[in-house]
Amino acid sequence: MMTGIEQFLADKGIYYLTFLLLSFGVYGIIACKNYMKKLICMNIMQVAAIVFFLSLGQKKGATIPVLIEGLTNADSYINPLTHALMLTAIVVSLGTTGVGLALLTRIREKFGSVEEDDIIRRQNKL
Amino acid sequence: MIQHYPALVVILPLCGAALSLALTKIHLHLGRNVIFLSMALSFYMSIMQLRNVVINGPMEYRFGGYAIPYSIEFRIDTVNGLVVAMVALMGLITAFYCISGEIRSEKLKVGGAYAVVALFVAGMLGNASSADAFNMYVFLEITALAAYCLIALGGNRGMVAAFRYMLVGTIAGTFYLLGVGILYSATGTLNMQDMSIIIQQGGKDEAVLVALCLMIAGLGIKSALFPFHGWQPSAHTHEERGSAALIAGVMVKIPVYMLFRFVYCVFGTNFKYMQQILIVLGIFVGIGMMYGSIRAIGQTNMKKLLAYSSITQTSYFMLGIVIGSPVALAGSLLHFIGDAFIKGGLFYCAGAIKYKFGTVNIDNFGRIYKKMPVTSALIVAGALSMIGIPPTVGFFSKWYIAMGAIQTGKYIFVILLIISSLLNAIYFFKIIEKIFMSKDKGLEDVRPVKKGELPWSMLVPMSVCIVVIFLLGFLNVKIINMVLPLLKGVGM
Amino acid sequence: MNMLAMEFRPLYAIFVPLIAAGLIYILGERIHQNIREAITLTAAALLMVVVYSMIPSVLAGNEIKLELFSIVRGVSFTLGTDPAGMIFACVASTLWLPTSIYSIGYMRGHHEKNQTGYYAAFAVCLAATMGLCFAANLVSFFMFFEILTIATYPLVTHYRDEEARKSGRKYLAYTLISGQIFFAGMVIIYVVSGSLDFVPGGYLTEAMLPGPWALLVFFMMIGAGIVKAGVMPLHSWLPAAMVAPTPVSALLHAVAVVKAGAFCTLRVILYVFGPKLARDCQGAVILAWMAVFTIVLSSLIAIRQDNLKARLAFSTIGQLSYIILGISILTPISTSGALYHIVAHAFMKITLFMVAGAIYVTTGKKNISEMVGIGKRMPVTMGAFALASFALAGFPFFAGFISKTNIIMGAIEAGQPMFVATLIVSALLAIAYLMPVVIIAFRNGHINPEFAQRGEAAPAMLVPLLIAVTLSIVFGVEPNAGLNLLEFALMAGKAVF
Amino acid sequence: MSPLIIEAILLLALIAITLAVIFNRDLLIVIITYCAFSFIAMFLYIVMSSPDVAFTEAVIGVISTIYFIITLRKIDRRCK
Amino acid sequence: MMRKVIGIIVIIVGLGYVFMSFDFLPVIGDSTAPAHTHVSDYYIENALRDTHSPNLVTAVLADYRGFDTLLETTVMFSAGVCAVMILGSKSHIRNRFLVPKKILKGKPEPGVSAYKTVNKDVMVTLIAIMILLYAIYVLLHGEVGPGGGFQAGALMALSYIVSMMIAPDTRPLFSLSKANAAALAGIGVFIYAFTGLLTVFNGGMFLEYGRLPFPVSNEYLHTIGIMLIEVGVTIGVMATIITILKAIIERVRFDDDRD
Repeated sequence: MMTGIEQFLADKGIYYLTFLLLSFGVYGIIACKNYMKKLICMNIMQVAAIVFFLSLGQKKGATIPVLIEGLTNADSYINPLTHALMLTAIVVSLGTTGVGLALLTRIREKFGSVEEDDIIRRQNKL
Repeated sequence: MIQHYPALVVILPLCGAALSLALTKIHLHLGRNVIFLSMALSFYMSIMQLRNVVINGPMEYRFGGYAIPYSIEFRIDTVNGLVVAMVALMGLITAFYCISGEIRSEKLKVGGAYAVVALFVAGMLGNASSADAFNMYVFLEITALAAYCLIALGGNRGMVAAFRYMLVGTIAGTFYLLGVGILYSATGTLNMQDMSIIIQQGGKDEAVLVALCLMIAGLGIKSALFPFHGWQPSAHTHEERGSAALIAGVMVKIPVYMLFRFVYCVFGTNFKYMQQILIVLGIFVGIGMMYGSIRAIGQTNMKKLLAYSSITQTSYFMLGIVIGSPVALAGSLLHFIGDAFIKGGLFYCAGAIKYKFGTVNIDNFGRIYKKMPVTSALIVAGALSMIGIPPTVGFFSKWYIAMGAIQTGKYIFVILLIISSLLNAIYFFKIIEKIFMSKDKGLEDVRPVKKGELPWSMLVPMSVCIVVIFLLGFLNVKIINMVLPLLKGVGM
Repeated sequence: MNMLAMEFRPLYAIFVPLIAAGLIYILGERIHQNIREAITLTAAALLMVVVYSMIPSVLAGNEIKLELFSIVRGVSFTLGTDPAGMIFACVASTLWLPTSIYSIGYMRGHHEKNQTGYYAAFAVCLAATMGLCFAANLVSFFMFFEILTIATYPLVTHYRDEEARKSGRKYLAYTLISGQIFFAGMVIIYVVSGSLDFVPGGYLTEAMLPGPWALLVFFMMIGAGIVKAGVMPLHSWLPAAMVAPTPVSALLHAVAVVKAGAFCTLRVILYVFGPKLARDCQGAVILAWMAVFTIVLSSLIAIRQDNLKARLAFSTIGQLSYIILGISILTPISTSGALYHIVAHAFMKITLFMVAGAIYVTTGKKNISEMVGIGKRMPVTMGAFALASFALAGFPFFAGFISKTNIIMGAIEAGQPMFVATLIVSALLAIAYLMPVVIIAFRNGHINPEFAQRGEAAPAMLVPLLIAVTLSIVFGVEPNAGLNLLEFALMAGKAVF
Repeated sequence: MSPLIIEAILLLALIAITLAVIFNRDLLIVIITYCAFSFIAMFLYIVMSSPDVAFTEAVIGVISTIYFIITLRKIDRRCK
Repeated sequence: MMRKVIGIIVIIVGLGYVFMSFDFLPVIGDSTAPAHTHVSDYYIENALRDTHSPNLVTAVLADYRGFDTLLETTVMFSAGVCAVMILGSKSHIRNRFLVPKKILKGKPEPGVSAYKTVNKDVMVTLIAIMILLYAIYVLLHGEVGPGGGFQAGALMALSYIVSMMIAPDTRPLFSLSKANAAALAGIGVFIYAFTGLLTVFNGGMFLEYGRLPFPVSNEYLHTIGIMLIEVGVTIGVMATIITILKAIIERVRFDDDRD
């Protein structure tokens, strides 16, 4: 009963959108001039990686990975391994954002601005 | 107790770092001494572990006691036994080196500095000994975070370099994570041993190809391979004086070791697209060797010069992977271990000169060999080894790489090897000329040192580096015999 | 015990100068000058004793083979004594003593700075040369070859001024580039043939290096030898190295570096490639013509040089190409002639350099044009100069004569009229660039006032001068005197073919 | 409306927010859109039926937004 | 502006082509894909027997791949230490580019409520306590329902943030200086590592909860083991978040008063 669109989405659509999100994140890191925006795009990129991992672990018609008395066979539960890995990835992204913001504060203090061209101009003066 | 060594080698520095901040509140140097103790113990254990692996075969350690594919596993064989021992030793002597850079004023800063170094070393130790794809990602992140902090501590220009490195490093980490994800979707496990068995069964070429490309991109960025080296020179020039040796000498090379582990142990060289990928990597490596040396010739800032020359050295290690014959792999591994001490040693010298005279510009190095004999001895030893003069380790690693290249008929790499070692000769003899011969600039000591050339905490790491450069030269046959049987099975 | 001691003799020969170098460098600043000089002299004497003690066993034909630890996987660090190695070792060790006495006189007379560095580097050079002589396979040979390059660098740049640095850079550029190419060739040979040990008569065959590969690897391997021996296209570092003080240029041109180049070519052609392969791949013929070209051209240039040391440098280039020519003719007699020429040239050239140094220290004159009538002031020195130049030109009863005749006989045997012609012509050219100096020295026309009264050079410089001249005469009259070097040369020649 | 289609819609919303972040001038709006981003991402995880990850994403999304706002106090809001 | 738009269109088209040609990724829904059949079905089937925690994610997270979570807490701890180290030192005024920041005149001093509503100081402590209560529930409930160390730690930190941000001048429930918070994070990590070391001293592999030295029957051992590491993780995460927060706030307020 999978309609044409769902079949396309399941096969390639979701992955395509995830990688699109990822590449926009990377594009944002490179294209944005403001360091704060770069940090936000970095977070978005990491969320895209997490979504990709989770979509790998999907099973059709399976419940959340908490054991229920009645159910024992493996097909009825979502793959728990990807969730465990992704908890790590989320916390890593928080850690990186924390360090990034600490750096940002010191850069703002030292160079007076967080725009890339101001920093490069003032950096050579130092 | 010995079968616990693989885990304890990584856990001890971790616990040392965790406790150091709390202990520093009790007494200024208690945290620091605990970290020294834990690093010394971990180095001792890595030596015992290496000895045990050489005697009775590879060791493996399953965390949590479950069967292989279901829990995380450390697999130590001669190759990464050597790498772990080297990282532990470099970590220990760098920690000693950081004593001179201590800021006595604030308790927090003292304990924190050593905690970051200990975490950095623990991350690299784990990276070298882990045999689980996702576990490597987390160790990569620990190393990266500690590296951002160490670069940022190197002064205000270090901040910008650290921030830029952080952005690029996170992109690299995400690429590696995607690669692991695709491998997981194709094979179902995260354990590399299990993964290679499933991949050898075949039928997964496309997924493995995409995963390999992503990993090469990710690990290439982390190890500043040629096309992705943008962040590296500025990072190495402005990083914190004490730990520059660790970052430039060791951290840049661990991702290349991981790439070796993936390309040769997980995918195996009979993988369909392997030859094309090795050709592409070969082009990167070739250009990288030339580019690094040429850019290094024109530099006047010693640290920037060493940063560019470490691009060449990383591509030497990649050269072994690209050539593919077991002898070349063994040679590039020997180069990896030797170069950590050479590059580390040279960064110690740059830091020492900056500590004593406050300058990093080569032009006013005039005739410092009278005041700093040990530093200039290490620079000469490093220079000889970079060029490849026999008693030092550089010659022997070049010998094995060249032999591997000729055996597989890839003569272009022998020519590249010769040209890049000559280019190295140019800028190293430029430094030697400045140190030994150019007129004395009469630099006066920025920081008064009681007696002798430098505080003992700097002299000890430097003399260890000199000894190891020559020691590895003499022991190279033992190391190669130790490593070769393992590579033979893997390589061809 | 005696057997064991005999066994490790080549190793002692290398360690004696090394230990001396270490002692000098570490204690140099602290101890008095004389004690430091004493260390060098005792080391020189000890080295002579060790090397001479090995002569009887080599004469008897049984060579000492000493296999130490394995230096590279599959190749071990082996030292061994064979006739060719013994010749070079004897020359180097015999000349170390007079040269160090001479350099004491020169350094003190000229009040040079950082003499400790000089003596230490000098001793390391000798250790490397000893290593070269006794190395029994290519890897250890290459190791000492590179150490020799690195050890001579501080000597060449002794004055630490801009010009010394420039010539040091040129010296390093030439030697390191050729060294690395030698390294590549060595690896190819090891991969192709599987062994790197020196075998008299060579062990490479046509099958191992098919077609053009043989010629390419041949020139890669002898490249290092040619550069150090100063064959024409690659010689320009040698005149530039004249900037160094005279005892250094004496060492460079007579005792160690240049001879090491010739020795390396000899080892590669005769002990690795073997005469048959060298002839088949036309390498030897090309090399011979390069040597001929060098002999003629360098003699012509030498004639025009006004600075005495420059003239002697170009004459060295010419004389060294004698040895290369002797080797590349590939006949037993010419090879032994070339080997003996190493001995002859060493003693003759060192005398000339010592004379040049003595003149410079006592009268401060560098150019030949200023030396009109110097014979009146320094008759003994200039007398020695005259004798040495006769020897160099190949007059009978001098060392040069014997080696030249052997090479000429070898050329005749090989049926190469052109080489015989060049050898004779070059003898005449030698006269052309040395005799004018002698004539100017003893002219009694208008002598400039300085040379009026007698004022010989300092005894510390004069005595080694005279020793060298007498030795060159002695080895001319009785080639097998004491060290029977000609005997070794003939033995080596027979062994190779 | 099968879960796949909902996922696709939410992903499209995320992409729209990323573009908004890239092209916006005022930093405060950027940070608020980022907070909406992590909120929608949490929804996406719920649709993908993974409660743990959704819970963590919600909490950590809030905390990183607070970090950004604190740092914003230091940085002026205009940006190129 | 135009350049950016062209860049984005190029990315969309490029990725489209790549995805049309490659089909290496498994179809999203099917449960026979290799990812599910090899390791994860083992986890689902005998998670209850091995680890006695119905919540499979916590089972995998804390027990099967417990080392990963230790490393992840170390990542948090190292982020906290790095933030403290970077922001620790007093910035020397001398060589700084002072860019005058416009102070909007007439705006009320931040923190004072512009209009008189319910007294927020009282409400804040109430909310904070409620969040703390919920955090402890999440921590202890980790094995059964969704929840666990990170969420609990983050919630505790949230309660601290709430009480500090909304009513900065009232004394928060527990006050942690930057240095103490970093030390506490270290202790959290050490608790985690120490449970592992306990199992090693007692003869098991690292983090093998069956070997914990407590005199309790086997399946409870696993639960205690998971509980211990969850506590360690919570302390670690909470302390790190507070460290980074305090480090940034100090610098923010420090600098603003100057301009």
